[in-house]
Order: sequence, then C-alpha cells, then structure tokens
Amino acid sequence: MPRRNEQNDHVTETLVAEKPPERGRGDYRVRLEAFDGPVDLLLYLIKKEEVSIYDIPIARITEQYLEYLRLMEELDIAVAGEFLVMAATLIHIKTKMLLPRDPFAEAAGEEFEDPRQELVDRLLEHQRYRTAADFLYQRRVLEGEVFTRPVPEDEKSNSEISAGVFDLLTAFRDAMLRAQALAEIEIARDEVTLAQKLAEVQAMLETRETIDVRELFELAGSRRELVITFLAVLELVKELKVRVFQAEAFGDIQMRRRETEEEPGSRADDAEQASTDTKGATPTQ
Amino acid sequence: MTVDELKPIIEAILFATADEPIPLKRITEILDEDSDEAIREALAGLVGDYDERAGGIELRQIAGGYRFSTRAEHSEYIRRFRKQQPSAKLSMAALETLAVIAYKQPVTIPEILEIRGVSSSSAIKTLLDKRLIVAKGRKKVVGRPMMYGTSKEFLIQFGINDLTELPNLEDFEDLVTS
Amino acid sequence: MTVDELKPIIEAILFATADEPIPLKRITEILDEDSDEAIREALAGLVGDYDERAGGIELRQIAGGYRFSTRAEHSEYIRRFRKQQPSAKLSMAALETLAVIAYKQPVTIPEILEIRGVSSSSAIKTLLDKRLIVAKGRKKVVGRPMMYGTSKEFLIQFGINDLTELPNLEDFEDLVTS
Repeated sequence: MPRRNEQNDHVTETLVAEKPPERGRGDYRVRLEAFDGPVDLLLYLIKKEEVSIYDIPIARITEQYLEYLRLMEELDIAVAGEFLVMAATLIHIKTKMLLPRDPFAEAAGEEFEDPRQELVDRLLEHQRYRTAADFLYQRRVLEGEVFTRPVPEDEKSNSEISAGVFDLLTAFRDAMLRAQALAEIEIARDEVTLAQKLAEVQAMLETRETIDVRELFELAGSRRELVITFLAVLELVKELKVRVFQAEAFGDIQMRRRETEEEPGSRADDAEQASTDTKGATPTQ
Repeated sequence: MTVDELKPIIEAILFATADEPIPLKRITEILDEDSDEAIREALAGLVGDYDERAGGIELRQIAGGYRFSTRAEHSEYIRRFRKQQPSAKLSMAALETLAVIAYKQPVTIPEILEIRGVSSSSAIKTLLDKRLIVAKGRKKVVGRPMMYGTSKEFLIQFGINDLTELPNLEDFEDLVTS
Repeated sequence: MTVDELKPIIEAILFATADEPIPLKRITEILDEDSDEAIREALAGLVGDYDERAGGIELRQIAGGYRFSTRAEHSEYIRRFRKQQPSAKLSMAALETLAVIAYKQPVTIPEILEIRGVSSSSAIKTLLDKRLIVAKGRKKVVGRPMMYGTSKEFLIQFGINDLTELPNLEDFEDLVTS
C-alpha cells in the first residue's frame, strides 16, 4: 500500500536521523526495517537516553523499548520473536528490581547480585562484537586500496575456482535441479525421431570435419533425445560413415567423417533411406 | 609532482597492471597534470634503480612500453616453483562432477551422465589425476560399469573428517530460509 | 647459497606468482639445498629493502605467506588506470556475523544466534558466497550442526597474516566504555 510505505519511509528516516553520528557511516548505517535485533534496539535506546550501560534505569528503558515495539507493529514491520523475548526479559528484570533485597542473604554475607548483570554482560559483549565489526570494516577498506600483480591471462584462462564443501553442495543441487528441468522439458518437447537426428548429425558433418561427441549429447534437450543421439552415432559408425576415436584415455570422444565415404551420391541415398525410417529404434540395413 | 614523488606512483601503476607493456602515453594520460618530461625522467630513474639493485625483478622497455619482469637467469627456479604448485583448483565441470560423486557414491559414469545431463569423462579423468576420486569396483549390472567414490585425499582437501560432515540440503535450507 | 644470492631468486619467485601469498614452506621446498635459516633471512632482507626504498611496491606477510602489493596511498592512480571499482561492501549484519565467527570459530549457527540475538543465516550465506567463511565440520552435539570458521580469503581480504593478529576482543571494551 503506497500510503503505508510513505509512512514507513518517514519513520525510518526519523530513526536514521536520530541515530548517533558514531554509527552514521553512510554505507552500513541502517537496515531499512528499523533494528537488527533486540540488543541493537536496546543499545540504541541507552545511547539516546544518555544513560550508563552499567547502571541502566531499567523502568525507563523498558518503557521506551515497549514503545518502539508498538511503533514497529503500527508500521506493520514484522516484530521478530527475539524482540518479544527481550521484552519479557526486561519486564522480568524490572520486577526483580522492585523487590526488596533479601535481608537474610545480606546478613549471611552473600553478595548482592544485580538483576541487570546478565543483560549488561550481553550488551557489552554485543558492543564488543560491533566494535570488532567496525575494526574489520576498516581493515577491509584499507586492504581494498592495495593492489597485487594480476595473474597473467594465459594462466587465468582455464577459469578454475578453489572450492569448499558448500560449493560442492551447491554444484550438486544445481545438477539435480537441471536434471529435473530436463525431465520437465522432455514432456513438453516434440519428440525427435532417429531419422531426423541422423540427418541432423550428417548435416553437421558436412560442415565440420570433426565433432566432439559430447557436444552432440549436450545438444540433446531430453533423455530420450540423448538416447536417440546415441543410436544415431552408433548407426553412423555401423554404416562406416564415421570413425570415432579418443585422443587420449578418458578423453572426449571425437567423431570424424570417413573420407572414403565421400561420394556425394551415396550420402544423399542414405539420408533418404534414413528419413523413411521414422520411429524404429533399430533401423533396417 | 617532483620526479621523486612520481617514481613510486609510476612503479605502483606498472606493477599492478597486467602483463602487457604500458606505453609512456598511457602513463602521461593518467598523470595529466605532470609534464611528460618529468614522467620520462621518473621512468628512466626506475629502470636505473632496478638495474642497479640487480635483484630478481627488472623494468624493461619492450614493445613500445614499460614492463616489469623477472630476469632470465632465475627462470629455472620459477619453473620449478610452478610445477610443484599443488593445484586444489577445479573447473566448474569437474567440481560439479565431484559433487555428484561425493553425494551419490558409489556411482557409475552413466549414472553421472543421467544427473548432469552431459558427458563427464574428461572431468572424471581430471578428478582421478588429482586423486580426489577412486574406482570402487564394478557395478553388477549389464556392462559392469566402474563405480567411483571420493578418496581420502578428497577429505583432506575439503577439510572434513568423514562424509557425514558434508553439508546436506537441510544445512542449506537453514541458510536460505531465515 | 649466500643470503645475497638467495634474495634475487626469492624475489623473482614471489614476483612471478602474482597475487597468491606464498608460504615460507613452499620456498624452502624449492630451494631445498639451502638452509631454512638463510631463506628466512633473505626474506626478511627483502621485506626490509622494500620498506626502506619506500617505493610503489611492498613485500608483506599476509594469510600466512609473502606477497608483493602496492601501497594504499597510490590506490587512486591505480584505480584510475585499471578503471576498477572498489569491492562490494558488506552489510553491518554480515560484518557483525563475520566478527563473531572470526573470534569464536569454529562456531555453529545456533551459537551465533545466541551471541547476536538475531538469526544470522542470510548473513552466513552471504559470507559463504563471498568465500570469507568455510564449513569446518560438524559439532558433536545433538543435531550435529555445521561449524563455521574464517577462510584464507578472509585473511587476504582483510589484510591479516594469521588469526592471532586480530586484536583481543577484550581490548575492544575500552572503546565500548570510553
């Protein structure tokens, strides 16, 4: 809804404007949807109220925190569960602060534990990581100003990548998704006949001396077409029209026209013959 | 700028740009506020410095431009170094084939073809050469095709203890759905 | 060989291997007739030479290896020359997540959640995509969650030689309270 968006933008702006300049470094300043987690919001409130992190006026801060949650709800910004958990924690601490200290415990020499302690520890830890993030940010910017000698083109050309296990998973998923997509295409696609395939391959052989067989297979849009391509290749080999060979063990299989079969007449005949054979998987001859 | 101020800048530019010789004209275009005279002098100074040092690098005028290169007398060591270089790097095709083998092992070449949709024999050869996969006996089906699986070297190179440590689709979904 | 004879050879090797940091070990493997001591000394000598020259190039220790690079102060000219944009920025969430991973590694997604107070999966995915972090096996607890740590690419992109170079997390406290 346009109206709501407008409102949203407006308030986001206010939030940004209110943010202390310390965090205001343009680039990583803001997540548009208000705060990156409850601890973030809490730290912001503490800074805004100019109170000490070691002596948080818990009632005041809790009230403000809840107000922000209400604001976020009003603006239809999804309030994540974490924010609510923090709200509960704050209220719990506030209640504990209201209770009188246990005189017996104090008499027994037990140290008084501030109900806010755990929260303060968490806030401090969060702050530390934020400062660490700041440090990393600066390091990266600085390092971005440093240039190395580029790898010469000839070494780079075989575009290799160094991979981790998640790259493996991604590659596997991609292959599986592709296999699925192929299966879907198969249903939609007009079925190619062996005769058409034979003619197609022979036409390719007219223009090119050698064809990588893998390349032929890659042209196949479905498993069925793959099988037909394979049969077509077999057929051509059987009829001594082509010679297949490998340049090296495990190398790609290459296919080459046999020069002895070059008489134009016979080729035309073959094409005709093949085209008469429309759906048979094992053509005559 | 003075010649002494220009020298490190020109040195940095020549170092950080590709292997091709850089013509004087391109440098004067970048440093357009400085006189050609000063730039020429800085370049001559750099060439002289590197000659004097007689280190592993020299700055030479070649094919109408300036280029850093190593000296011929050290080529033997560089060649040795390049040869020894362990290449943990894989082409995309090899990586994908390796992924299929890692997740589907033991698996035959026709089965890999079925998943990838393309022939993978050259990728398989690469993976065998790099000892990332090994033959795992023959499958008891027609044609008795060879089955492949990942090797110990694979575990080492990918930094995992055993195959159960490979991320699964659940780990992946943990990351995408948030 | 003497240290003075070793220096140009090592310089040539480091120069020819372009942008990859080369660990000491790989150099000692090539120059296997020379003592590690002499090689170390030659490397230190080279680093010192380049520092002293204060030219356009420096030799730095980064990601556990040695690598030639230009100095930050000349970036402006090189960028003009290469017509290259600075690398993409990371979001604050990604940087904070990276900080947690850098200091707590190996660390799982639930552990990161506990520290940051928010789900960090999309940040983790970004960091994986950018190769700044890698999977480090599974934690031996219920559910066997995947653990993550920083990569060599992280060290390179942030100009760090090894993780011990990171300032102590506790030292950041001064900044926090001041």
